[in-house]
Amino acid sequence: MTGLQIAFLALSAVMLFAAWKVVTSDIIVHAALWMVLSFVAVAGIFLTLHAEFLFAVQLLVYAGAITALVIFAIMLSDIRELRGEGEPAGAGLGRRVRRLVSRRLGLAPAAVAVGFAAVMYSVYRATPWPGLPPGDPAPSTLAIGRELFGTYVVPFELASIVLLVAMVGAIVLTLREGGREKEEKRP
Amino acid sequence: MVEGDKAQPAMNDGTRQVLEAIRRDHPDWQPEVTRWGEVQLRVGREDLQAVARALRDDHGFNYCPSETVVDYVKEGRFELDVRLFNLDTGAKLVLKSDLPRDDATCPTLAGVWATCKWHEREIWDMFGVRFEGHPDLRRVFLSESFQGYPLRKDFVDARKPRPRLVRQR
Amino acid sequence: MGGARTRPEPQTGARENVIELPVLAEGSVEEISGRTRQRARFRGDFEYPGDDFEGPNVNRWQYLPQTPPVEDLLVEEVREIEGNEREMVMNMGPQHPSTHGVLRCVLGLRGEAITRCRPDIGYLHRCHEKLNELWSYQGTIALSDRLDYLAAMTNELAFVLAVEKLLEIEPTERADYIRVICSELQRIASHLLFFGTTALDLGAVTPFLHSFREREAVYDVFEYISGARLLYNYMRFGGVRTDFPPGTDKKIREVLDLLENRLPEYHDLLSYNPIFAVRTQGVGVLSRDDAIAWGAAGPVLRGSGVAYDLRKADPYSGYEKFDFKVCVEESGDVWARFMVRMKEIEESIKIIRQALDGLPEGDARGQVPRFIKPPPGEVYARVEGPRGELGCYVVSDGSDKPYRCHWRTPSFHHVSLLEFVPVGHLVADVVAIIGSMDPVFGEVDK
Amino acid sequence: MPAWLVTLGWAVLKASLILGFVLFNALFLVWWERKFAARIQSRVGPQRTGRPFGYLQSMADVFKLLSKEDVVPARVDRWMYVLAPIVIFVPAVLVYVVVPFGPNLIVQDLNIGILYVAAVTSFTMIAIVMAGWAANNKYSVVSAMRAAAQLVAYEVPLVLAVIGPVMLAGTLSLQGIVRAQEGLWYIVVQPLGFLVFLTAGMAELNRAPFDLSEAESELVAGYNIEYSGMRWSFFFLAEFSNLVAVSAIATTLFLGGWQAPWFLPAAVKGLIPPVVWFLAKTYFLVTVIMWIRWTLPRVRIDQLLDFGWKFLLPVSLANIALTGLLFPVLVRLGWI
Repeated sequence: MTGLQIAFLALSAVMLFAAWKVVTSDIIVHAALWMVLSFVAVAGIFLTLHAEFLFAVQLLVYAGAITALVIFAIMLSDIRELRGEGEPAGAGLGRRVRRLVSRRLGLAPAAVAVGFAAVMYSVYRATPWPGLPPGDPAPSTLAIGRELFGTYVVPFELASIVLLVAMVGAIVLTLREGGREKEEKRP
Repeated sequence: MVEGDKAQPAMNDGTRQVLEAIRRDHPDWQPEVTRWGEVQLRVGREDLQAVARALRDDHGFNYCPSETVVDYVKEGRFELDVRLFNLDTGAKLVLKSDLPRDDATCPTLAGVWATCKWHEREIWDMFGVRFEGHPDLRRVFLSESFQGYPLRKDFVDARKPRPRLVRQR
Repeated sequence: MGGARTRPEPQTGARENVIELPVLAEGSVEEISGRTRQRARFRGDFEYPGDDFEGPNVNRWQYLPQTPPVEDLLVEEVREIEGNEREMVMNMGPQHPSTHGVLRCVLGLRGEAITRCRPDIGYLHRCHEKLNELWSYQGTIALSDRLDYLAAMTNELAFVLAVEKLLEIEPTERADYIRVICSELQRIASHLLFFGTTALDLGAVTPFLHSFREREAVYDVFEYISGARLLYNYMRFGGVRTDFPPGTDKKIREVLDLLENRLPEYHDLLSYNPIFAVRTQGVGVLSRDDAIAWGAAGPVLRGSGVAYDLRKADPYSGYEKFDFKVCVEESGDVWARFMVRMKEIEESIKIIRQALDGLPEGDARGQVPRFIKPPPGEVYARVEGPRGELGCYVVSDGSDKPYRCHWRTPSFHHVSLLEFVPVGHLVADVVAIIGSMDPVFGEVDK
Repeated sequence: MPAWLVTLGWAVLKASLILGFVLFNALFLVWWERKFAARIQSRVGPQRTGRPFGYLQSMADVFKLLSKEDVVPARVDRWMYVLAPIVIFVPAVLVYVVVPFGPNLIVQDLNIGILYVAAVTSFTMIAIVMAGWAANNKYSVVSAMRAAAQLVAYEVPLVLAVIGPVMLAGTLSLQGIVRAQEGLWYIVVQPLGFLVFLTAGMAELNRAPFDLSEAESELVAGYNIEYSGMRWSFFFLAEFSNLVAVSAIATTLFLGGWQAPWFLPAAVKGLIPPVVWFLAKTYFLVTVIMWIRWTLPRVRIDQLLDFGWKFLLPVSLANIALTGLLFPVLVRLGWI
């Protein structure tokens, strides 16, 4: 077993454990932070695969930006939900078991997860994976740039436009009537 | 500013005009002029709000710098003392009202001059004069658990004196 | 429910001076007394004098039966408003760097926007008016220094003017000039402090230290004149305690020159800084009508466009002899209140120069009886302090102590403005608004 | 000796060098900031400990902090409370991995260098949110939310400002960018980018006038309000470390890194070693940032976000467009 394999296994273990904690944490802010750990572990796996660009982007976008958004969403939501009210009472193992068998908190997510895993597995089986030659891969940043702005420039631009439209739509939807009163008074 | 001649108290033009206007419009109010040239208007507490409103609306007393109470314990009364001022003409006026000590209530002036809201909270805190119709009559300085009204002349602090810092073996 | 709850006898018998807990009226006192007891036990060997202290807010939530219910805002953590919206309740103070002492503001927040603000005062209450009734007239002069400790001269002046009216004595002309000089120097010192603290509240530390440097120069003059830097005990009935020592004129002029050189620097550093402008303009607008109705005074009132200055409107100590402007700004925001004060510094410099030029010869001490026993009567004297109209209402019953002494302090009313001015602004603006009211808690809490 | 042991040995050596640099740096900068601020404010600053200039003051502070009781308040979220100072400190140190102090004085010249910097520094926000939330204090939560909003708003112009030099140099590697500036520093052709980078960098650093999350006059102390002693000093350490890091990256990207000024004759260039040039430029920028901090008042949170989203972001985008347009011209002129 090489060092890379050990690193891969360790990172996978960390990632799975963190993901497990994300769904089982009592406190939602803890869940968000476990999610960060899971993202970091994924970034580490990218690094073991010599995908430095993806590593940096994973950290920048997911561990940084997405987490900030998640934390904002948490802070803007209902404080009673943050405190875990409306969940099965009790403490410790009993509560955890009750939660796992409850319809809202346990069974339905489990069914979704199983379904998703099945789909992913079938996709994985159906895809003909290209065999990469071993050795030092080409500088990935350059390759990604070439592919993105060369081969796939039309889908890339389309995706950007779709995202832009979504952003504008979100702003329009959340814009309150007339904005804040105070701003109107400002000179 | 104290004039040597007591017969001619210092009084500015605005005050003089207001005095004339009051004597003309409200013959029943009977304003007095003190030796410092202050115009004092003594009214019963049941008329207080009406008089205050008339003073504000008809005579332009838009500014109330001070409202307080004096405890004349021997005479068994509180004296409400409201200082009024007209920012445009500079006229000054004192509104007085007697409140019996055994029934220390008074109609509030908070609806006439907003600043009286806090003046009256202070009076309630210190003298225990309850202002009827006050929107937010809480103690302003002291704790809500404090007992008694410390500026009353018969106030006795019932709390025990604090013990000294003593080292014990 | 109710009844006297006394402290159980200690087991060891070691503490004989254990105090009984104070007995409140009807209502649950168990919680608080339990906690007090725990604290006492925790402190071990010592019995501290504070153990029985029923100060403000130890148990704000327990009400005496005759008290109307206090608004829940003072105790709640989160409160529901209009349907699903909730607000967080945040305590700002009494220990907070920007509340200028011991103001407690209970803020209702939606995000960072203020939905309501309740000023809660009384943390510095020192029974000032009660002490006035117990002290002699002369002693009260020294006591009144402690009211607005940043403007001790004008406090003394208000009281001295009131008692002079009662005694029907006139100060000497030289004393009047000296009083004017001292009042205006005091105004400069106070406004310099305001400049510094406003800068500090808005996050600029440097202007704060610069203004304190100049304030020290003013205090040096006070020290030279009266022997004290903060609490002077300088005014006397009929005059002042001591005449100006030789060389005072030169010293004061030096300070004025210094200030005139430095004021443009202040404006460069802070007043016309774009960040300062956006932080203050349009923030905390107090309308003209509100300012009048809520009894605002001084720069706060003048910042709202009311040209009301007691030095012009009801002159005392010979202010009618001097040529100066009443500084007024129309916009009523933090910026306006700031600019009014900055301009007043310049006007004060003008007044002092005129007073120094025209300082008459003569005695600075008046001829007054040794024992002050004013005839019965009541009088209300007022002066224009740095913070606005400072009124002193003295009732005499013919004895050597005031029968009643009421102080109309401007900061008290400026704090009351905080009930509605910050609403709709952000937390950062509350700091700026409190700073622009320039409250001094010595005179708010009395 | 096996190869992996050599690698490990080098790694340990480099790590301890970075750590030493960060710690020494903080000591020096604390002293320097206090003296500098004091001079601005017409004071003298510390002078008793280590007469006559108070150069031992930071050491005294360190001993004071070390000897303080480690207080963990009763109702904090204990794990997060303990972890937050570490989480904020680690990225502050990791940034230095790619900072080129000299032609050969760099820990690891990653080919994604500048992207790595952006990725690592984005962890600061997580640490601040952790600290603010764990302290169980309303002020610190407000502060943490401010910090999160601020970092999201200023991360974007920061990264976009970086793109200008990257386009000109054609590489993400910091060492490559420095080498590309041999003929001309990029501040000459990228003044807009430099200003945007410095402004956004100051916002990332929580330095005045953008120190919203530790606004002591509003939020008392911000997210670190409940921390004391050594735990608190970790935040402090990270702040100063980040201050130098931002200045160093700005130096690298816009001021030619360790290169001597291009207009100097070669004989003069040889006199001063590159690392001195680098540190001199970096500390110059650090001092500029301090200077700004002690001069300006603080902006308000909505003004801060407005400034970030509505001004800096368009400007940085315009800068990219401008760079793209100017690129052929510059190439023809032979400037790059």
